[in-house]
Order: sequence, then structure tokens, then C-alpha cells
Amino acid sequence: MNDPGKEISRLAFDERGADYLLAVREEYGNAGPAFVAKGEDVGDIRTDIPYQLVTILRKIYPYMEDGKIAVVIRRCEEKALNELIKRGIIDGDRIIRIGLACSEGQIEACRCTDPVPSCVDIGSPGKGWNEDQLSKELSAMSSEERLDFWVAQFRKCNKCYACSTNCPVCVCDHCVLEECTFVAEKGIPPGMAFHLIRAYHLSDKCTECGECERSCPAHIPLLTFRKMTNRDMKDLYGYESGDTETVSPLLTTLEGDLLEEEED
Amino acid sequence: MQRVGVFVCHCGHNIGSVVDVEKVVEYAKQLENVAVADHNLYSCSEEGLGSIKKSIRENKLDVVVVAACTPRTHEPLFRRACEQAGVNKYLFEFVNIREHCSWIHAKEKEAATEKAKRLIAMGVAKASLLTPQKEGEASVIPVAAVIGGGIAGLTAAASLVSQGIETHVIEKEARLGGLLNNISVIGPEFVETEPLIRRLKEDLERSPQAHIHLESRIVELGGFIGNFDIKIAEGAKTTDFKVGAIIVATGGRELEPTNVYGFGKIPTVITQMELEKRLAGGAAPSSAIFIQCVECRQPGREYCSRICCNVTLKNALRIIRSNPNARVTVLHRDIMSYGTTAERLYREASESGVSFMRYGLESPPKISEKEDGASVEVFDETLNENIGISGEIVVLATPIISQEGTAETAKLLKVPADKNGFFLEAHVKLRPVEFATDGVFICGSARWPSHVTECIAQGLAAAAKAAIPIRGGKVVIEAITAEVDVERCAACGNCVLACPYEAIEMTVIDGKRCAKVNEAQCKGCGTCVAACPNDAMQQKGFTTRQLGAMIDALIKNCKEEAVE
Amino acid sequence: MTDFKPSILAFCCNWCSYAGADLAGVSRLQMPPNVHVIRVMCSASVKPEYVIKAVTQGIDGVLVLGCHIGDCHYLTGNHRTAKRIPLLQKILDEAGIDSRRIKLDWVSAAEGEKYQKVVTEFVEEIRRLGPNPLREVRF
Amino acid sequence: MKENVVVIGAGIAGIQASLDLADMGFSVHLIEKTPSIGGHMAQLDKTFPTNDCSMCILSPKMIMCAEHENITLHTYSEVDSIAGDFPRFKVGIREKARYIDLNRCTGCGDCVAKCPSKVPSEFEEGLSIRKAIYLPFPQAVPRKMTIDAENCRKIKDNKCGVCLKVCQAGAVDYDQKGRIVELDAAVIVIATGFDLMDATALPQFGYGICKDVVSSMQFERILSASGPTGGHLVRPSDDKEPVNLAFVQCVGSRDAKNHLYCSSVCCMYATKESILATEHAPDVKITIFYMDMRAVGKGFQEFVQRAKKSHGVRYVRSRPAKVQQANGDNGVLVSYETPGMTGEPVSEEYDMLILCPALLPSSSTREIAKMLDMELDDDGFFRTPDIRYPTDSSKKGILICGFSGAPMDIPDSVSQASGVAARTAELLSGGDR
Repeated sequence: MNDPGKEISRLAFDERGADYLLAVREEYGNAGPAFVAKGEDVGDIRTDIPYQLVTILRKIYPYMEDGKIAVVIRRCEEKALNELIKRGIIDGDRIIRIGLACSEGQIEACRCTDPVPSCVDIGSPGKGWNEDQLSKELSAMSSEERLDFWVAQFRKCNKCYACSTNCPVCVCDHCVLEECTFVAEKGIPPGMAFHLIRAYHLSDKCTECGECERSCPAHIPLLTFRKMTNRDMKDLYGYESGDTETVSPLLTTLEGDLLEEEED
Repeated sequence: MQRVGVFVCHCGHNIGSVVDVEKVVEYAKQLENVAVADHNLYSCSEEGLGSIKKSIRENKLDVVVVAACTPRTHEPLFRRACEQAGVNKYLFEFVNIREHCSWIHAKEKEAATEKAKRLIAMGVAKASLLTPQKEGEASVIPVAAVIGGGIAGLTAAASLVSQGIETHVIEKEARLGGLLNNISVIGPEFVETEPLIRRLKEDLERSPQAHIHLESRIVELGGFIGNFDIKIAEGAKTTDFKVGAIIVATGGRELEPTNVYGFGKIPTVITQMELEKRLAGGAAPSSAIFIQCVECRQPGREYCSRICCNVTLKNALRIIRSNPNARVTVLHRDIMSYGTTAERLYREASESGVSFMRYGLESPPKISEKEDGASVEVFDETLNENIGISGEIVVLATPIISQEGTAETAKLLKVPADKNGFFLEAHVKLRPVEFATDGVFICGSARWPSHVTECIAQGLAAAAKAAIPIRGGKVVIEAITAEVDVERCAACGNCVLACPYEAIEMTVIDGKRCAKVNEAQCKGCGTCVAACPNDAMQQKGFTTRQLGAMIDALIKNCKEEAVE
Repeated sequence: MTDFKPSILAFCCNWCSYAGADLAGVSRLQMPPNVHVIRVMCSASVKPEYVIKAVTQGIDGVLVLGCHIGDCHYLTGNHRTAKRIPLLQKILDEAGIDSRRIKLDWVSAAEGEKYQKVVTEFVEEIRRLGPNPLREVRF
Repeated sequence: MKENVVVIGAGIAGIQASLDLADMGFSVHLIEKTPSIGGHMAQLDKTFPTNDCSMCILSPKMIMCAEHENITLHTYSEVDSIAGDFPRFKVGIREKARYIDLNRCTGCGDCVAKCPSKVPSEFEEGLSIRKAIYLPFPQAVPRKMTIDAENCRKIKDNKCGVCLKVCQAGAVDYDQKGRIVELDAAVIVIATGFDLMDATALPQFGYGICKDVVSSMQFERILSASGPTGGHLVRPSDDKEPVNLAFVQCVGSRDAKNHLYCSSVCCMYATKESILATEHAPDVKITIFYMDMRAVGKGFQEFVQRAKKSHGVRYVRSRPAKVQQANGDNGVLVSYETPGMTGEPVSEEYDMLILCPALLPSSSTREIAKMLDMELDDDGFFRTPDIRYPTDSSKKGILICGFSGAPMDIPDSVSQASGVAARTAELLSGGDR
């Protein structure tokens, strides 16, 4: 593999006029997000690590008063970015996108159905996954079996909040899951409500990046739960998270003439 | 620690004969935060209220819970009693154990008693977390603006001025009068329009309270009830002023027929407006054919524009009156002469020789040009055959359509328009001259095609609605509004989109982006609260902690029962 | 399961369904004593979080009742309710919580009988479903 | 000092006028002859064209009237006398004896449960019964009982007295006397509304002869979820669900022999009732006999289209000539001519027939006109002579709104009612134009 850093640096600074670059860099044997100003050495850029740079972007953005920021983004990150732009949290005009197509292996790991960014700069477009095997199995189960499955899974939760901390679209600083207004049980594990409320909150913005599942130390199949909720959202309202135009159906009125009563 | 007092009502036999009130009182006494629990035969009677007030004072109660009937009728009464005893009226919680318990479980005394306990436990849980609230007030600039100087707008303005209220009239044309400038006589009583408009104009022109802006339009508008900022372009210059209320009276206009019935090709095929002009000039034709419902009441434009039949009846009679031998035919689909005088006009027209023929939407009249006019072939539903008629002129009765620029006005004022482009009032039945946005009102044909008398009545109605906050000098801001915890708010914008009243906007406070509720516009529905993911948005009197505590109380109860 | 006493929560909007419940009372329409009403200003203020809180801790069923579409006192508040609750039901189903434990319906201020019917049928439904399994689950 | 305004009639027009006048700061006295405010609108199941629940939207306004600090309700009261001129009228209000201490009655209804005397309910248009001590309907304002002396055994025959015994609030007072309240009023607003024409005067339509012929207001109650049948669509003769219904428009109106005018609202409410009926009983077939389909308001034409297309309502342009009992006791036989010059006589059988009678100026309209020596127009409505002031009567300071001036629907009545408030403010601020 030739060094993607050069190409990314060229795209970001020379071709697209960025002032900064946000990318994943390896340093001293550790890979992590790196924020590089124009003119600095970009170092050893890695594109094979599924890191959600948008999460970092969202966190540093309020402190960036000006300048254009180039970000290396996968399709899922691109969608997350769109969700943030739609909500006015990030100004899209200040972001330069460098599209990264995921590898076959990465697509498989995420059971990803939508792996190709709108503009591919790095990597070659792979084919999306059709279906998440586990969610298929769960759907085939009886309600009781499904409940048993999830109760067993959620019992493993040690309430570390890695899922929400690393989520690119979890935008709140103060999370209701840290309090007991809705989640009653104090202590660990936190019970079903914790995970259901998270599912509901993410229903109109989750991009299936899989970061929650990857970062879960208890190996709860959270990405499967996300995919199931997203499918519901699509079935009910034809809504898919990730573009800047469509407003969440949960916030808008029903279609049709307001003068007419819904026929039921 | 709040000191809660619980008062359980027997309501004579209504509650007492089903629910064991004494038992419930004993139960209430041991609930957390309850300082005192008592019962009354009728809590709402003078004696009942007196004993509650006495108990509030003697037991130094912070919060009052009454378990009785429904808050929908009795809450104001108990709130007043709380206030009289020195407790903020929002530190009161009503538990309904009559409509929602004793009356609907009349045969299950024990179960009803248990349910009453649970309901009271829930009420006490919420009450313990209540906080005092206060209705706010905002001052109102004692000036009104009327957009549109037609009959509806002029009436509204003249009424406001005559009530002593300073009023701006914003008219886009170079003179006042609107559509009536082109109509000399109006039906059904054949009243001349010129003196009508002239007197209204004179009323305004001689009053120092009236400001007339001709050739003007609004370019910017901000603010809310009591305090709107308006910028208008008046000819070449711009003017700013502030008003407390706005009346929209932009009217409607006659639809210019497209390529139907030979309009534009056959010179004797004219519009109703053109006929008005000719009749005003004294030129009555010797024969005329009116075609009703031109380009309306059909797919694409389904509505009936209400006034055209009566306009035709008026003009048909004007022709007959000036020339009793004139042949006048009205081709119609239904004659819409509703009410008293219009129906008499219809009768008079029939009796004076105007012939009325019904045509169906599926077989519209066909027109061809003739040397001295036009001839019309129409399928006569009564005779069940095609017949031919000729007339010196053919008058097309087209509908009133929405005014040019309605979409822009709607956008500036943040008010809705319906699918036909007419403004959409707050409630089609009971709030015909109001918009959902407080302080903005609507009248005349901008809302729906209306007769002159209807426009005048609506103009007066809008003037009344606009005058109410101005006369009061202030508007009361609901106590039960939404409020944002700025510290928590993640500025995700959900609430802004969810609010049915556009009462929330994004702002920056101390460098932090966050939502802001405009309390003057908030109606306290709580839609935004449910949309907020992290509890930053709260509805006063219905906070998530308060409702959460109610749910907790029921959960606790059902767990205890399970243990039993 | 004869001694199963379902614990049911109902959210009623102040303007229509609470008034409909009142009318049921005024008309002395009898119904099972398992439903506990929480009055809210609009069905759109019912946070799905409340429903989740209740069902995950053992409440057997939750009713959300609002004005009919078009009748909302707050113009279009209930339109949001009409979207949120079906999604919530799906999410609960995915987790194995029977979504029939949640019901959204519209009851106007004149529909005392409808209120009775909704309550009665819902209680019957919950009886059929049996106690909420999460009442027993200890985490 | 707040000026007094007396509003006569507490239907929707009177209620709206009172609320706006009160919000403007006038001291309003609202007079209503029945025990509760609300008028005809309270009887309606839904309102066209949105099918909004009528009580849902009216009841908050009724409660607001009762709660408003500037409004005094005089229910079960009538105007006894009016003297003087603008702005100094003297109004005598006759508060009829209710035999109930309004300060004590809590509206609990214990007395109603025990009262043995049953009377046809006016509110339910005679389709169900009420007691001699009663609340006219559940949402009544004020929520206070009334004893109807004509039917009370205690007052009439000095027997019974059970309500006194069961009333724990001590509110029953058989010796209560009516009284006259004298008021000064600057302005008087008349909102006396309409009465349905009694269709027994038109025997050809079978009302009062065939059991299954009902008036539109009766049908409205049958459709109402809180009505006598609990919202079940059944016909009177055998309580069975009708399969085939017909409406007759313009019964006694647009008719040279009876009332010339058009009542303005019947086409639309018949359409509404048709849609509602098919919602109650999806298989029911509906025919509307009409003369002109007057659907002139916002959304009305679309409403009629919806009735035709989605609810299968058949509109027939013809006025039935005769309605007779069908075979047996149930149903009716309607004879009419098909539209057109060569109209064929047809007879059709219907399970139930609904008449839409002329809506007449209410009886109070005539009484008040007489009392004030005011002009009525040829149709019996109050005359409003000057087009510039469509709510001003022929007498200065006496204003007219709603149906008492001319037939109109609810939004027009409400507009006029608000308009009256503006005119009052104009008249009383001296800036008369």
C-alpha cells in the first residue's frame, strides 16, 4: 500500500484549500485522531482503522473560530456529518470532505449496507452488505425469546457510556441516561430503559457506523439493535438518517391537507 | 421538604358511597411529604373551601392536593382558595377520584378505594415537586397596522381609529378602495360603492390617528404580539414603525379566464369586471348570457367562490331594469343565493324574465362568434336537449382567487395559506378572523371570497380582536410555558422544528448556542419537551421530574401489590 | 391468572381525551379500575421516555390518548404523537417487549363511550397478554 | 367605571360577543333563557367541513364565560323590559325561579338520580328523558341544577320532596321566587338565534306522522356519541340500524307558501350528517334531495365532493312531493319527480328520513322586537339598515349578531359577534363615524 498521507495532504491543502486536516495517524505505535494545520507534517496517516473522526470534529468544532477543516470520512461519517450540519451544529461550508471507501473487510465487520461515500478519493468502492444476520435471526424469534436474548445481553452492560461517548451523533453534553428521571435503577447494570431510550434518541440520526458496538467492552450487539431501529424508521416513514435535506419525521406534521380529518 | 396537605372530597354520595374516603385519608397521611390529610363533604362548597384555607394556614402547608372531581371545571376555584390562603396557585394539584374513579367503578367499592389511593399517591408525588409559577406580562404598543386598503381593511382601520387607536394602513396601489373602485353598485340591495368608500376614506383622512401609506408594501417584519417591528417601502423611501397588532386585509382578485369560452378571441366574451365597467358607464346590452362557475368547481380548482352568483343576479337585474325588454340568460350549476336578500334577488330575477338554465360539468356550454355578439349552445338539463341562445355579450363569472403576493405576505408574517392560496385562519369555525400567531388577524377576501357586508363584518371583527390587547395595554403570558435549561441544551434544534407555533429559535447565550423560548408566543403544549433528547426543555407545571415521580409512584404501588 | 390486577397508565390530553374521560364519568359508564390517568396538556408532550420508563419497570400497559387529528388544541401537536408512538412500539417490539402493551388512540371530548371502549378493550388485551414479564426481571 | 353591556342570548354568537366585550373591559351581562349557556351549537355532534367535535371547541368558551371576571351570567332568565335610549338603557331581567340555591348547589347530581318525575329532554330533542330536577346536558354551564316547576311533584302537588332530602348541600328551595334584576346598560347586543321550523306544519313530509321521519337536529343527537343512542345510528321506530337514509332539504324554506329565504347552512350540515352516518354505519346508503347545493364556504365544495366520492352519498335535485308511511310501521315511502322537464314520478322506500326544516328567527326575536318596537325584515329577522354597519339595528346602541340578523353559519356568526364588540367600543369611545 502506498502512503495515503501524501495524497490526502495534497487533496486537503493543495487542491481543496483546507486550513486544517483531521485524519487518523499512527504515532509511536498508537493510532488516533490527528489535527494538522496547513504546512505541518501530516505524518503516518492510516485509512484502515474505523475511527469516527466526525465525533472528534464535533467535539473540537466549537473551539475552532475560523478556517476550513478537511476531514477524511467514510460513508457513515459523511452521513453523521450531514446530520450535524442539518441540525446547525456544524457549518457545512467550513468542512472539506475527503471521501474514503471502506475495505471489504471493514464492510463485513459493520455488516454495512451503504459503504460508498458520495465522492471517493481514497480506496475503491466495495459492495454493500445485504442484511444483518443477527437481526434476521432476532426477527424470526418469538417476542419472549427476543426479550430473553436482550435481557441477557443488557445484563452485561456495565454502564461505561462508551457507546454514547464515541457516538458521532450523540450530541448532548448532559445525558438523561446519567440520571434517574427515566432510568430508575441506580447501579449496574442499568436495565432495559437505558438501551431503549438510547435507541429512541438515535432513531432519526444513527448512521450505523458501528462505533457503539466496537467500543462496547461487554460485546453487546448494539449495531444490530441500531440497524433494527433504522429499518423500523424506514418502514414507517421512509426516513433514512444521513442527508441534509430530510427533516426527521418525528418533528414534522403528518402529510396531507390539515383541513381534512384522517380517515381511520 | 415540602409540606403537602391532602383534602379528599366525599362529593356527597358521589365519591363517598363508592370510595372509602376515611381509609383513603389514613393512607394519604403516611405518604412521603404529607403533613396533613383531611376530608370534606363538599370541598367546593363555602364550608369546604373555608376548612381547606384554615388548614393551609394552621399547618403551614406549602402545597395543596385536592382529590375530588375534575380540574377542567373546578381547578380555578381551588387555585383561588390557595391564593387566598397565601399559597401560590400553581402549588396545587388536582386528583380526579370522581369522574375517573367512583363514577366509573360504582360497583367495585374496594377496587375503587385502592385506585383512589394510587391516584392520590401519584398526585402527592407530583405535588411534592411543584414550584411556584407566575403569569407574565408584556406591554403592548398601542398602534395597529392594517395591510390592504380595500373595503375590509378600510372598515377595520376606520373602526380602530374611531375607537381612538392609532392605525397605519398599508396599501399597495396608489389609491384606497381596492376592488370596489371598479364596481359601482353592489348587491343585493343595489348600494352605490362610491359614497361607501369615500366616507371611509374621509373618516381616515381627517383623523390624526390614521396614517395612510399608498404604493407601499412590507419589506421586513419582526417581533410578536404587542411589539411588532414593521419596515415598509413607500414609493422610493422606507419607513419603520412599531405596532402592537396587525390585520391582514389584502383581498382577492378576479380570475382572468384562460383559453375558455372564446375569451380573448371573441370580443363580446367579457369578464364580470368588464361588465361592471360598461354598466357603470350606462351601457346596458340588449341581451346577455352569463356563464357561472367558469374555471372553478371543477378538478384543479374545486372551490366555489361564494359571491359570483349574487354578482350575476345583481348585474342581470341591472340590465333588465335599464332595459325591460333585454333577454338575459344565466347558465349555472347551482345558484348560490344563500340567505334572505340574495334569495329574494334570485326570485326577483326569475320573475323579471331572467332565464336560468342549469348545465352540467360534463357538458359545458359551447361558444361561437356571431356578427352581433356570440351564440351559445348548451345542453339544457330540464329539456334534455341541446339548445342555442345568442347574446350581445357573454359574461364569464370567474372566481375570486388569492391575491398576488399572498405567499410573500404569508412568509413575512409567518402565517399559513391554504391549498387555494387563501390565508388559513386559526380555526375555521370559531376563530375566523384570527391567525394561530397571536396578534395577527385576518379579514375579507384574503381569507375567503366574501360579500361586501361580510367583508365589513369581518373587518369590524378583526378590529375588535386587534383592539383587545391594545386597550388592555398588556398581554398576559401563560404561566405554563416551556423553558430551556441553557446549561443542558445541546442545540440540536429538535424543539425548533417540533413547535407548532414557531415560538422557539436558536440563539447564542454567553457564547453557547442554545434554544430560546419566546414566552409570548408559547402556548404551553409541551410538544418541544417530548422532542428534547436530554431534558433541557421543560414544561412548567409538567416537568419530566414531576411526571416521572407520578410514574414512579404507580410503579412502586404495583410492585408492592405484586409482593402482597 | 384470575388474580392478575393489571397496572395501567394513561396519558390524556387536557382538551379532548381527558374531557372524554370526564364525560365517561359523568355518564357513569363503567369500566375496569386498572387505568390511572395522568393529565398532560397535549398528547405531543408525552415523552416516549415516560412510556419506556413505565414498561421497563413493570407497568403492564400504557395508553396515550389525544385529540383526533385535526382537532388538536395546539394545531398540530398530535401529529407528532402520531409519529412518535408507532416508532416507539416498533422499538419495543425489537427488544421483545410486546408493543400491544402500548396503545395510541384518539378520544374527543364528546366520546365518553369511546373512552370506555378503549379502556375496557385495553384492559382485556393486557389481561390476555398477562403480567409484564419485566416486572419479575431483575437486572 | 366599566360600562355595562347586556347580551341577549347565549348561543355561540352571544358567547363570542360576551367574551370579546369582556376582554375589551366592558362589564357584560349575558342573558340566557334556558338553564345553560351554549345554544344550538352545544347540541351539534360535529361541525362542517372539518368535522371538528362541536362540544370540544365550544365547551372551553362556555367555561371561559363562566370564569371571566367581566361576565355575569343570567341563565334561566328572560328580558322583562327595556327602556331608555343609547347610552342609557334600562334593562329588566326576569330571573326565573330555579328552586335551587346556586351558591350551594355543587352539581353533584344526587337529586337527579332520585327524582321520580320524567320529562322529555329538550336538549335531546325529545329523544330521551330527563328528570324534573335536571342539568340540561353534562357540560352545562353553570353546572347547577334546575327544577322545572311544571313537572315537579312537590311544587305542583306538594308530594315527593325527595330532592330536598337527598341534597346534602342543602341547595333545594321549593319556596324560591323569581326576581327582576334592574340594570343600566350602555349598549344592548341581541343574539337570539334561531328555532327549527316545526315540520308538523307540513304534513306532506310526514313529520309527526311517520315514526322514522326525524328533524335534522334530532338526527344530530342520534349521531352524537353522548346522545340518546350513545352514537349508535338507529331509527326511532324499532331501534334498528337503517340501511337506507334520505335527507330532504328546504323543508318550509325557499318556498313561496312558507318561508322565502334560504337558511344558508342546511346543505352543508346535511352533507356533514351524511358523512358522519356512513362513519357510524359504513354500509348505510344516503340520498340527499336538494334544490341547489349551496357549498360556498372554505372547504365546503371539497366536503361535498368527499361525501359523493368517499361516502357514496347520492345527491338528487328534486323536492319530494309526498312522504308516507311505508308498509308496516317502519320506514317511509318518498315520492318525487326526477329532475328535468320530463320528470318521472318515482317512489322510493327509505328506512329513515331526515328533514332539514327552515331555520326561523327564534321566538325571542319577535318578543324582543316588540318590546323595543324595532323593525324586522320581511323574513322576520332584525333589520340592519346601513350597509356600513352590518351589525347595527335600526336603533342606536342596539346591535345584532348571528342568526337573529340573517341565516348564517358559525364562522359568520362568530365574526359578527366580534364585530359587535368593535362597534360597541366605537359607540362608547365617542369617536362615532
